[in-house]
Amino acid sequence: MAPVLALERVSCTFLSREDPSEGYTAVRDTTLVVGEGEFVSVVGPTGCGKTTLLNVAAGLLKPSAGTVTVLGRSLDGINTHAGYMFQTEALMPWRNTVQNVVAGLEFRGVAREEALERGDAWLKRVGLSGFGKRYPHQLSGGMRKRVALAQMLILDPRILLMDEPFSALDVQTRQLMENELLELWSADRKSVVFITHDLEEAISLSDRVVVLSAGPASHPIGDYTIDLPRPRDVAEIRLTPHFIEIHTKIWRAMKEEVLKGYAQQQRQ
Amino acid sequence: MAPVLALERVSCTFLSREDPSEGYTAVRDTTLVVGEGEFVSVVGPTGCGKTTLLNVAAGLLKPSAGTVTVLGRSLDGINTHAGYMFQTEALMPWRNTVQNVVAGLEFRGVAREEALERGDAWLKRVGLSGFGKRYPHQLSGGMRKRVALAQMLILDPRILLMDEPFSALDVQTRQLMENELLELWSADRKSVVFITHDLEEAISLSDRVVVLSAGPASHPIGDYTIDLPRPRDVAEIRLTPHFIEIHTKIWRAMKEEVLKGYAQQQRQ
Amino acid sequence: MPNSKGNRARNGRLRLRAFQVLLLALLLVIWHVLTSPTLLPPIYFAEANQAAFFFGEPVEVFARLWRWFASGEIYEHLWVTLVETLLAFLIGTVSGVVIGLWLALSPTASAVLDPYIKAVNAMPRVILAPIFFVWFGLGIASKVALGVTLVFFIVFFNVYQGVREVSPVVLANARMLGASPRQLLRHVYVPSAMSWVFASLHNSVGLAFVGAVVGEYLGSAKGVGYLIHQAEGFFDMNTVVAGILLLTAFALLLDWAVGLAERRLMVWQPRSIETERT
Amino acid sequence: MPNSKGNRARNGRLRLRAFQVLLLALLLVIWHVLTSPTLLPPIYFAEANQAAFFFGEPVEVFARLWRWFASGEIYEHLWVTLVETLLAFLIGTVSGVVIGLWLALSPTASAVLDPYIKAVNAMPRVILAPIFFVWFGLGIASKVALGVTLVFFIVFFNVYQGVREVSPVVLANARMLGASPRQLLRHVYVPSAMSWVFASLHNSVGLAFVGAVVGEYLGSAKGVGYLIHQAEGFFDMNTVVAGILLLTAFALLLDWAVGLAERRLMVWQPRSIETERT
Amino acid sequence: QGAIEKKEVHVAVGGKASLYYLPLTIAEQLGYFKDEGLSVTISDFSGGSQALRAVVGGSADVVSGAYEHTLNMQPKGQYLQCFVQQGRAPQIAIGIATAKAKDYKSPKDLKGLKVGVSAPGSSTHMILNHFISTGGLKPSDISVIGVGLGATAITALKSGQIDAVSNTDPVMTKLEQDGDVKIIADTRTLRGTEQVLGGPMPAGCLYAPVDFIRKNPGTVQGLTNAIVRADKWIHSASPQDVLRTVPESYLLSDKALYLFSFNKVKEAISPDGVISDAGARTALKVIPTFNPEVKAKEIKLELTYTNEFVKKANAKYK
Ligand SMILES: Nc1ncnc2c1ncn2[C@@H]1O[C@H](COP(=O)(O)OP(=O)(O)OP(=O)(O)O)[C@@H](O)[C@H]1O
Ligand SMILES: Nc1ncnc2c1ncn2[C@@H]1O[C@H](COP(=O)(O)OP(=O)(O)OP(=O)(O)O)[C@@H](O)[C@H]1O
Ligand SMILES: [Mg+2]
Ligand SMILES: [Mg+2]
Repeated sequence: MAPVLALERVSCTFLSREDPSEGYTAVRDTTLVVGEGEFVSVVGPTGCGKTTLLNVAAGLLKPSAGTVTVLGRSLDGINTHAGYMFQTEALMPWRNTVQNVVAGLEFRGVAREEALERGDAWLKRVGLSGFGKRYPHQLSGGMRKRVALAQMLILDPRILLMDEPFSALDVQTRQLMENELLELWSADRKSVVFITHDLEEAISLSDRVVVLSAGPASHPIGDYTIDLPRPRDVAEIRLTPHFIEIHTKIWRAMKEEVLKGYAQQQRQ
Repeated sequence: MAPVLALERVSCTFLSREDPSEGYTAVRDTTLVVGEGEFVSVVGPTGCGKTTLLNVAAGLLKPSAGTVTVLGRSLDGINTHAGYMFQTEALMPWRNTVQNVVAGLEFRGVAREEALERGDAWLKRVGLSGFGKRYPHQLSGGMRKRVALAQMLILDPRILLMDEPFSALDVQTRQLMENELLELWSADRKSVVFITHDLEEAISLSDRVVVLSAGPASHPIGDYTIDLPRPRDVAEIRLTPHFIEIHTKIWRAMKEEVLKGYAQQQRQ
Repeated sequence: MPNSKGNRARNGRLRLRAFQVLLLALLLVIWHVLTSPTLLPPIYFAEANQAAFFFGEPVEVFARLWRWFASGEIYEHLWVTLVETLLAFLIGTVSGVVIGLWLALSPTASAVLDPYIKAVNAMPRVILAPIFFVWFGLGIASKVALGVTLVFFIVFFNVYQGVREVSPVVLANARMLGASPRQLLRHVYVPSAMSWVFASLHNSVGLAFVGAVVGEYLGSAKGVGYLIHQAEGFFDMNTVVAGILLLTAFALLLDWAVGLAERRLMVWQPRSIETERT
Repeated sequence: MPNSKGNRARNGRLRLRAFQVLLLALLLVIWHVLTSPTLLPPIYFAEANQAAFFFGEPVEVFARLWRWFASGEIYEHLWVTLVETLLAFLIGTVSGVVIGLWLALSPTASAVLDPYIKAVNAMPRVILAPIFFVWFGLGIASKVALGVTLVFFIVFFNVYQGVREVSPVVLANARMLGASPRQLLRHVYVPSAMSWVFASLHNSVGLAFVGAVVGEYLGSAKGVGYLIHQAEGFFDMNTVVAGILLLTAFALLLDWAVGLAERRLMVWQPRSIETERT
Repeated sequence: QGAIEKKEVHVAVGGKASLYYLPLTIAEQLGYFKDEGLSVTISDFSGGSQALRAVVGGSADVVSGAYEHTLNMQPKGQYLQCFVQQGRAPQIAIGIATAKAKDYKSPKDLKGLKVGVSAPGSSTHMILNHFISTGGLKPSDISVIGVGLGATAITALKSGQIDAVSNTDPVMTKLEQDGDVKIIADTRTLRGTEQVLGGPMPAGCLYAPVDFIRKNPGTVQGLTNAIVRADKWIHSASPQDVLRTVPESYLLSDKALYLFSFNKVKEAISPDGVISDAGARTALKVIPTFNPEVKAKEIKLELTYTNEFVKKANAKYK
């Protein structure tokens, strides 16, 4: 597998505006390589630097040190091969649901009618048909997340960067979305970086799970290949013994780390 | 148990601004009674109206029909006995972390020094000591949630309204927070309305779990008393057979509902 | 019960209008009483008719307005002033938006030009009027130019700040969705700064009129400002006030149009949570 | 390597300053060349020295400034104008903020008073100057009043809109945390509208000076506007321009102070994502 | 008489409604310009110096304004020439507030008082300075406040913010009528002008750049003809005729005031448009003491006025 996205020895230090000499190093010396068609999940304690890494991969944040390579080229500016689903709300409040979903198509110059048609189809896929005319503030939290998902997926990007995409959804809707995502992914083997706090979700979706240490100066402390057979049904696969085995293994590693991080933060 | 908070036959219809004749009824004819010291979880498919109900309980949204009673009095305006942890980000961006945490104390006229001291203690409790001087935009999503939690809990309100408080946290931190919450709750038997998408979380924390139907016109379709013994440790209790039994029961009821709702939305 | 709800809303609006009309009537009465030499002993002024000397008398003012329209003599002047105002408003707004966007989005240009813009804004336009006359002649153009210098800065400063207040996440999202700089401008910066623009437009409407009238006042052969100047020469305050009232009415009209545009363009904004009470 | 980084930033700032100075020098040279009767064949004007008649000559202007300060004659006038400006700025800002907050937070008052505010904003202040003189005399007060009428509306419209843009969730949160209406004002509305206020202040700084100078121009015994007016009587454009430049310098100074306050009060604002490059 | 070189003429005036420029208004109202084949646009400015600027800047052709500006402008390298006169006295009066009048005997009693002028540096200021110099006072012995030509001037005096005022009509007449001032110097009459300035002094003129006059003699002749006719008409007309002729808007506020002022200044309106050499010399004597930039020796007085056109006009309209 040729690497599609490679962060190598990346460090990110945030400056403090009041005191420029004092910075906060969120991520240090982190290497993350995603191959063609690989589905990589990143898990780690809250505040460890997952979003920061994703921002770097998207080209929105220049790392303080290290290199980012996309499809063999060093990344400069926005990563145009990637779609990014943000952790925070990023819908354009002045566009209604369907206009938000088709925004990317519009930017690419797709004809209005075709775009709207595809937008409607996508709204249906994320269970929101009938809500096309609502503005973001008229939607529930989970609905906004699904609009963001459709907004990203409609562009069919080569690389998917997803930051806790399903955490605001109920378990059932979540599984529907997960299956939707897996189907899409398997159709043309996209490369995915998927951030989640749900280890079960991570395992059931991924080829690989990367575990980050607690911040500051977070870095990967584990890299687990998930050799569960494909295609998978996210609901069923959780019950297989091999799944439970992997889960327990990663869980232990993480638990230690989190407790360490928590203690560290409390000591500060 | 005397009801501390009672929503009776509440309906909420949102007006469409363009066409006032056409409204969207999110919740219809819902009754939700929370007794003294009772911990009630509300679960339901995304977009069903959980947040809407919580807004009504907080006095932020006047229901289109029905009554709201708090401690025996009909609610008019803000519910001053309640603390509310919002689903969306609600920190004041112009206050740093500790200032946000002590905002409520400040509003109540607590002396500055005492407030800051208590604020620091609370920051430590939510694992954020050392981050007191950061502004919200310099925190990670999970950190912001924990600040919001501390902001609410520091006021020690009689009624806690919590809208997916832990969904942005990793499993371990989440369990720490859950235990923290249970401890606080058991100390002086607050009344809690807790919205979550994680059924396990709902069961392990609550005295009662209310399941809402899919929207539009959502209403409770199940009300399950959780007779697990207290005090509980949220991590351990999940492994008991009785827990699994309850879980399976509620799960079935919900799954049906979600699929129904999803189909309904897709049909629209 | 949607009927009763409609009724209530309508009642509220009616009451509001009634209030406003009442207030207007009250003001007119106060004006009349204070300026009428015979009705009251002089309060503020030593002499009875001095108040009228400064504020005119409402009856006379309305008579004046009536005669202007009845004789048709006002149309020519009004037309000139309205054209000047509208042009100043449009040119000032467009240039304010364009230059505001440009400077907000190109930090170097803004850093270099910033002191110049502020310096020009601090220049007293009235004193510079002769230069405008040199450059733009004595006709409409010089008044438009004066109005533009008032409107431009109001719009400019707001657009400049508005663009910098764009949510960084929404911006990043649009960029990830493949928006080109032009598209970012059109689909992110402009809509996001829209409420800033409208705030400035409500202010500009008034100042566009001020620019036109003051320009005419300083030198012209036509326009409502010209009429006012003529009248001032012989202390004909009634005509002065009539002219000002006439223009104020048009300013409110233009503001209403701006408000209409605002309500249409800003439907997406979350107002306080809105439920129906049935 | 923090050193090299510091250097780069410093270099950037130096380059910027150099640019600005260069631009200033260029403008001065153009001004000099165009107004000097001997340097160029007349371009725009028919006669060679006509440009100087309108724009003054830079050498003369600076000589004038030098003499003003050398002889000390300017201090008295400058002091008066600065006091007027600062008072107008302060009073206008405070009243704009207060009334803006009030109307934004009380929908009935705003609905009733809205047309009146807009009407007053559309009134040409210059024409109304006599009334100011009646009310406030010929001293400092009338100039302050004129300046206030300019500053007030700018601040008002922005505060009014700024308050209505407060995030509903943040507002709801503060209310749930027990904030009284007063505390909401102080801890939510005001900080949230702060960037709106500052946008308007950058604009107001200039207009406060304009108000003071125009007020002096219309009737006074002291102040830079008085000097300008006097010079105009003699067609002494050099003095006029010197006066304007002097005030512009002070306007930039005041604006810088506003910028300083802004940077201090707005530290909390997310700017574009900021990482360190080491 | 030559052909008309420029039919469209733009006249700039500062305060058209004022009696100072009555001949211009009369010529316009009675169609005298049209009779000469001219199409005249009159732009009104907030002051005489603004009107002058419009002509220097090239946006208007001819100024209707005070003669003295032709002298003021020479040091600036601007050569303007007056070709027909509208008024032969400056029509400025100085009045002292009634309350202070009892202490006033001679100009030197103005010492230390606050005196309002229309604008610092303007003709009202100049007349005032000249007047106090006859009492041996220096300009710095009084404090001068700019109060404009309108309502501000009246209030400033009535409210006691100034002790005396130097202004034109209708301000002075209005104050007189209301009994607020006692006139202490009056250049609205020939005798008063003689007393204050030591000779006649040309006031409102039509003047234009020398170049313009040289290039457009036919046009200038036309303008001159019209003004001379108006001058003559005013002196032969009854006050009622004047009231009927001036635009209605001039009379709106106070017909009596207008009439009263008119009767006062009628004498100061030039009977034939001729600029007297004595008047020009008075100006040359008075102005340099006020505006130090104007140095009497350097002024080419002969360039500042010409009676060439007026003579022809008087020959045509007896
Ligand atoms: N602009 C900033 N300035 C300073 N520090 C920042 C900034 N943005 C993020 N950080 C810090 O960097 C660290 C990592 O943040 P990040 O958002 O990447 O965490 P995360 O792993 O996504 O956490 P979560 O699971 O809670 O979303 C945090 O400690 C945060 O406080
Ligand atoms: N201001 C509004 N205008 C119109 N409809 C609204 C408005 N606010 C909420 N709704 C609608 O009400 C319904 C319930 O929303 P609510 O936010 O209560 O859902 P929720 O149960 O909290 O969902 P989630 O789990 O996704 O947060 C949704 O269909 C939503 O679209
Ligand atoms: Mg994150
Ligand atoms: Mg919700």
